[in-house]
Amino acid sequence: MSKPLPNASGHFRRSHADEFRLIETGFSRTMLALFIIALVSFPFLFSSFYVDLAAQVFLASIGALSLMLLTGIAGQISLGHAGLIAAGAFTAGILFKEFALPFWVTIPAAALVGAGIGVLFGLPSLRLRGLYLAVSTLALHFIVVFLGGEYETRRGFSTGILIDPPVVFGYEVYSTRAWYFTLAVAAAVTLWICINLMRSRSGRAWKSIHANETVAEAIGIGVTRYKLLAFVVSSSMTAVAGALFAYYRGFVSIEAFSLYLTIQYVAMIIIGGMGSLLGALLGAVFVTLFPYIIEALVSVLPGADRLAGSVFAFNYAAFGIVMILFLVFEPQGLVGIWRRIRDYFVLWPFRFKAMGGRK
Amino acid sequence: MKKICMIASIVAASFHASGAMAEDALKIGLTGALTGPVAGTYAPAVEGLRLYVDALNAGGGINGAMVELILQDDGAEPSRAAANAKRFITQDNVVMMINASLSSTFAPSIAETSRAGVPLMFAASACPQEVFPPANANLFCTTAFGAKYDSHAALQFIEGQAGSDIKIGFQAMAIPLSRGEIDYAEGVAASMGMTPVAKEITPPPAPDYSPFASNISDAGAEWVWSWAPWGAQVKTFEALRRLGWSGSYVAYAHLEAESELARVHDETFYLVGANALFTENLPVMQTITAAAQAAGSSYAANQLTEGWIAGMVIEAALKAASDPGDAGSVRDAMSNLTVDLQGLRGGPLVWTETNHFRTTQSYRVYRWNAANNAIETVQDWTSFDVE
Amino acid sequence: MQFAVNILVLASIYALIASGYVLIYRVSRVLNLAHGELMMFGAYLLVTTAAGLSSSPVVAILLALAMSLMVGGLVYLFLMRRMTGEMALAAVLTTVALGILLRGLILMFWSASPQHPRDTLGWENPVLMLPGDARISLFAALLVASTILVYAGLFAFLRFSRWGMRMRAAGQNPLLAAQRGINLHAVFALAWALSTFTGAIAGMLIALDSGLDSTMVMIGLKAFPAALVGGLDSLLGALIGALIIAAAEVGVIKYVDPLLADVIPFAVLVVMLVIRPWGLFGTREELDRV
Amino acid sequence: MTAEPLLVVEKLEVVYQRAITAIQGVSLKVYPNQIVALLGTNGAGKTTTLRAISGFLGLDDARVTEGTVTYRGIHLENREPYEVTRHGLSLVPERDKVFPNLTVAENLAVVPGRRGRSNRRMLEQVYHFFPGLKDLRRREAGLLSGGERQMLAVAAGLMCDPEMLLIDELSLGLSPVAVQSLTASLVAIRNELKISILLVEQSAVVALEIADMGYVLENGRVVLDGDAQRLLNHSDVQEFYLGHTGGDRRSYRDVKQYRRNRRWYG
Repeated sequence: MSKPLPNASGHFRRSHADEFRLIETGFSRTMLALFIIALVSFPFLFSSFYVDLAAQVFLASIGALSLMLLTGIAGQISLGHAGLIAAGAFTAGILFKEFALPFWVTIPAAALVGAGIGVLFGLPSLRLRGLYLAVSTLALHFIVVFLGGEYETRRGFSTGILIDPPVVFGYEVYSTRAWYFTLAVAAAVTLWICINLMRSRSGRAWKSIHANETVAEAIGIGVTRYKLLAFVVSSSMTAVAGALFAYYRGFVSIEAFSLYLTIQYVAMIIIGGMGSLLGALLGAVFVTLFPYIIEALVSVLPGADRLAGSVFAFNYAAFGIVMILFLVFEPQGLVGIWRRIRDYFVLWPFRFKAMGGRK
Repeated sequence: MKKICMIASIVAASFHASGAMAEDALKIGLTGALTGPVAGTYAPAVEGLRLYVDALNAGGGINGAMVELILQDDGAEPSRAAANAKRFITQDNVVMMINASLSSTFAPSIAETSRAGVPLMFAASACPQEVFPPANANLFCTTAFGAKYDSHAALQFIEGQAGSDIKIGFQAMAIPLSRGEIDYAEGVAASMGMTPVAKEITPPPAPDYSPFASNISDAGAEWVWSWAPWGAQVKTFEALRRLGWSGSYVAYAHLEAESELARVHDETFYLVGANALFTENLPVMQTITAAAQAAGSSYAANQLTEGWIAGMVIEAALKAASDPGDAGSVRDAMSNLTVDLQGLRGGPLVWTETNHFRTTQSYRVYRWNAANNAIETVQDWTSFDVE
Repeated sequence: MQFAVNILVLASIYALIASGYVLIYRVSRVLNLAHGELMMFGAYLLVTTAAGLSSSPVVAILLALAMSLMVGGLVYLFLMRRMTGEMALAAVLTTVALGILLRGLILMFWSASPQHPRDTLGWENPVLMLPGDARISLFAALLVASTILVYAGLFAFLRFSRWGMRMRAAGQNPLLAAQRGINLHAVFALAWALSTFTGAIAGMLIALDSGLDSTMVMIGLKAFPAALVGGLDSLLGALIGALIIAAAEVGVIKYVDPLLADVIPFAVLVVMLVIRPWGLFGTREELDRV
Repeated sequence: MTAEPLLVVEKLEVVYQRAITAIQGVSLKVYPNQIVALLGTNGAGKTTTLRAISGFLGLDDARVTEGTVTYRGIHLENREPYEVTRHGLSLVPERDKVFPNLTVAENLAVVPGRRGRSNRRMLEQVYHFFPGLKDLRRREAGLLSGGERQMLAVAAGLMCDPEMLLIDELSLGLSPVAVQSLTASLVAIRNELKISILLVEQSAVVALEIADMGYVLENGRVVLDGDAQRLLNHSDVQEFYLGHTGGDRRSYRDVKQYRRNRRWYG
């Protein structure tokens, strides 16, 4: 699985060290710098409503990346994502509420709990594949949600556990802007971890397990180990996302972790494009913003007032339709559209790629 | 990110386009569970509020200023409720925010509005602890039902009917709010000398309620107190009757109560409620019915009470405010407000500095009278002081 | 005795719904997660036909059933047909998306208020006395009877009718079935139609027995463990699985804690997946084919 | 052979996964009431040719990129399999040729009829050619022996009421006795029903014994064709397909050399 060449033409890797660079060309370095500048200036240019939306996108990106690692890269279908997020959020909530532990303890604790549950979620994967695995993770989702609900009721937190904003380096993370940067950094770190995992032995092992488990076993990959590893890594990242969610929203309540949340995350990786980290990011952006876009579009339609009562039902239905359209007409997802657009500009004025070009 | 910017600008453009139409209107933002499985509880109330505001505007608004009610769906999801709240506050500059959704959306709504100093009113959603004395300065609640007081009212009614030497069963739904209330009621019943014999907690969607009902029936309960969303209350009751159980059942009169009493037509199915039913046919009820018909509403007029009351409170608050365009001023007006509910409840709704629930909470008990083929008030307004 | 009746009624509900999962999975290897929504859709169709034809209830029911049969077929022809040959997850997700769409549509057309088609049709729901002082409502009894009828009908259909045999054949080896001149799309569409049909029967009877609102969709999901415990490609399995799940659930409600009612089906499912992932009566090699 | 040909394959080219060319410029004709043998070793393109005719390429991500397949003047390239069957061509595949969990009778019954002939009459006809199946009709097909299974597969093919049977690897893995009986049945079917049979075979002896015409495929091209008798006597066929070496055995390298020559000069 050789690393694909960077897309700008005329660039060749000339030394061994070149193979290991994350950023290979001056052009992409410039683009990255511009991108970072845009990210940093965003909260100062837009109102806090948009900043909050962006923060939600970052949070969703962490969850989407970890699910992509598990499902899109390692090929292990999971429908227990909301359960894992709930586990992370409850870990943070309980540790905060019962033991008043600070941020820098609860987040690693959530990661540990996530890893533990990852092993639990992963054990069935040693025997089950595909749909059956998905169903077993679904069952575990219900069990996690049940336990969370029990805790809430037994301790009398019937409207949820309230959590104080975390204090990082003596600075209280509370404002939208502060959360924007915190979550942006968290998402960037997750992305960095994911990119490097993909370039490592484990990433290659996951891809080969995805492609063909039997062959992977035959060429000496410890399928059991790497499957479990995929679950552990993905689950602990997801649980961290859950803990961040708890702090970000300032509370934890079991109603927030319905099956619909899982569906949204699965929709992210499908709509974004299976098997691609960029796809996970694009999917997170799309699915998070979609309800707002639809709402906005419907409200500019003539006669929107008359629809008022059913407009929300319409939003809901529209989400279903868009998902269907993506699944039917663009199985490659947003990333497929993105690649076509990019190729068009990279290759212009030519229409086809030369042999051996990037897929 | 380019993509985000692009989409954001599209969204921004369309928001501005829609927002530009009423610059000097008094804006009120509502986040509600308008879709999703629990929508049935909240959507009719929101419809009632919408109709009230329409009527208010048709009558000239508040001193000539229109009231713009901005509805946003949160599907009972906290993330969307938070985003809605942010939008109301930063984008629309609302003078008041309303929450008509599941309790999971409370925390983000409270956090956003408190910071901005915008009053938050709960309408049709459960009243949180913070609105009871000593009340949080920023939070208000018009919702009819109130935790603990409901159970007291119901248990007192039962005591009045059958004394305290009875076996009593309880029913709740497997959501924290309902379970908490029923646990509380169980304690109160025991302290009143009643014998709690069964407590059944049903999952939100039980395909068949008979197994739960069997437990209550087998335990020999003579009375049952049920405090849960409507479906769970009435389906447990119907399952009990099918099992041949002949005891009396007391449940909370949610907005479905009126049509359901007629449907169930059982004389020992009592509903404890804080809202008046439309059988009374008060003038205000005729107004609501006319408004619902004119708008072609998909909900029965008798389900709109809760929203209508919220509308009356909003109107009163905006009228009382020295500057209805300023959130702080509206909040101050709400902290000292008396609203005549024209008979929709047992008395006026009174908010004071320390009490944002209401100073007295009144309950009626209804049942179906087979002889008259009509709903009958078994016990007229009984008041409880809220302290 | 009442205990047994409770199990029987719940098992009938689960079995009737589970048959829909099994039919589609067995024939086209697609897990239909929109089954709950389709079943609810069928029940709402009855609400509409009942309102229009309250004078002739039987016609209303037959019309609603015919419409749900059609809806199932159309879902295949316009949507799922395009997903043949795609990966399993994509097909499953398409059904999830379909479910979301249906929920939105139902909310748009029927609002969120609870509906009571039985009252519209002017029917009573009397209680029948059974030996051993057990009771059952008329529509619950009808539910049990319909489950028996539907299963008997499905067994006979799959066993003896030519289209039934074709469905079995297509499920075993779609390639060969196509070679033999069997129109696979027709067979798959039939499976979807039948599945929606049986689901709609369940939905309508539940609605007639105890009313209808949008939470019904979750009942559809709860029947899913029954199908899986029995083996996703076996009708007999679905029947036995439904009995096991219902017995476990009702037993837990009676003897342990009613709170566990929602978890127990999935707990049984997890145990089953660990011991015998392909279910009690499922075909073993299916595991690798997914 | 005065009649119009039933099936005409003209310069057919099939590409798998948009990359691998499996057959190139294959042309063949099948006349009514004729048995035609398609010979070749593993990977020569026999099965691909058959699949291209019967509409099964789509499932392997393969496509007919050039050339035509016409049956009675109707174009059949890239059609759905069931459409091809309805036009009167019926394929008996190489593997997975019966539904293992269905009984013999059910295996025959699932086949939709054609031209409005009653299923029962077709069934009688099938039992007439394969009387052995009648006794086995309640047995699950998965429990049949290889020969019985092949019999059932041909019988099920006949149930489609075809004008032409396409049979993939008739003799593969069967005992000589079973093969003998099957070939006899095929000849009887041809003679009595007046249908054509395109027979794909590795075993040239079996195929050419009953065939009227033969084509030899190698590396995706037709290298030799002619009537069966001529092919039987052709020295190359004798040498490479019938194993009549005429004394000194040639090494495998010689065979490869021969193939290359055929390709270049043939």
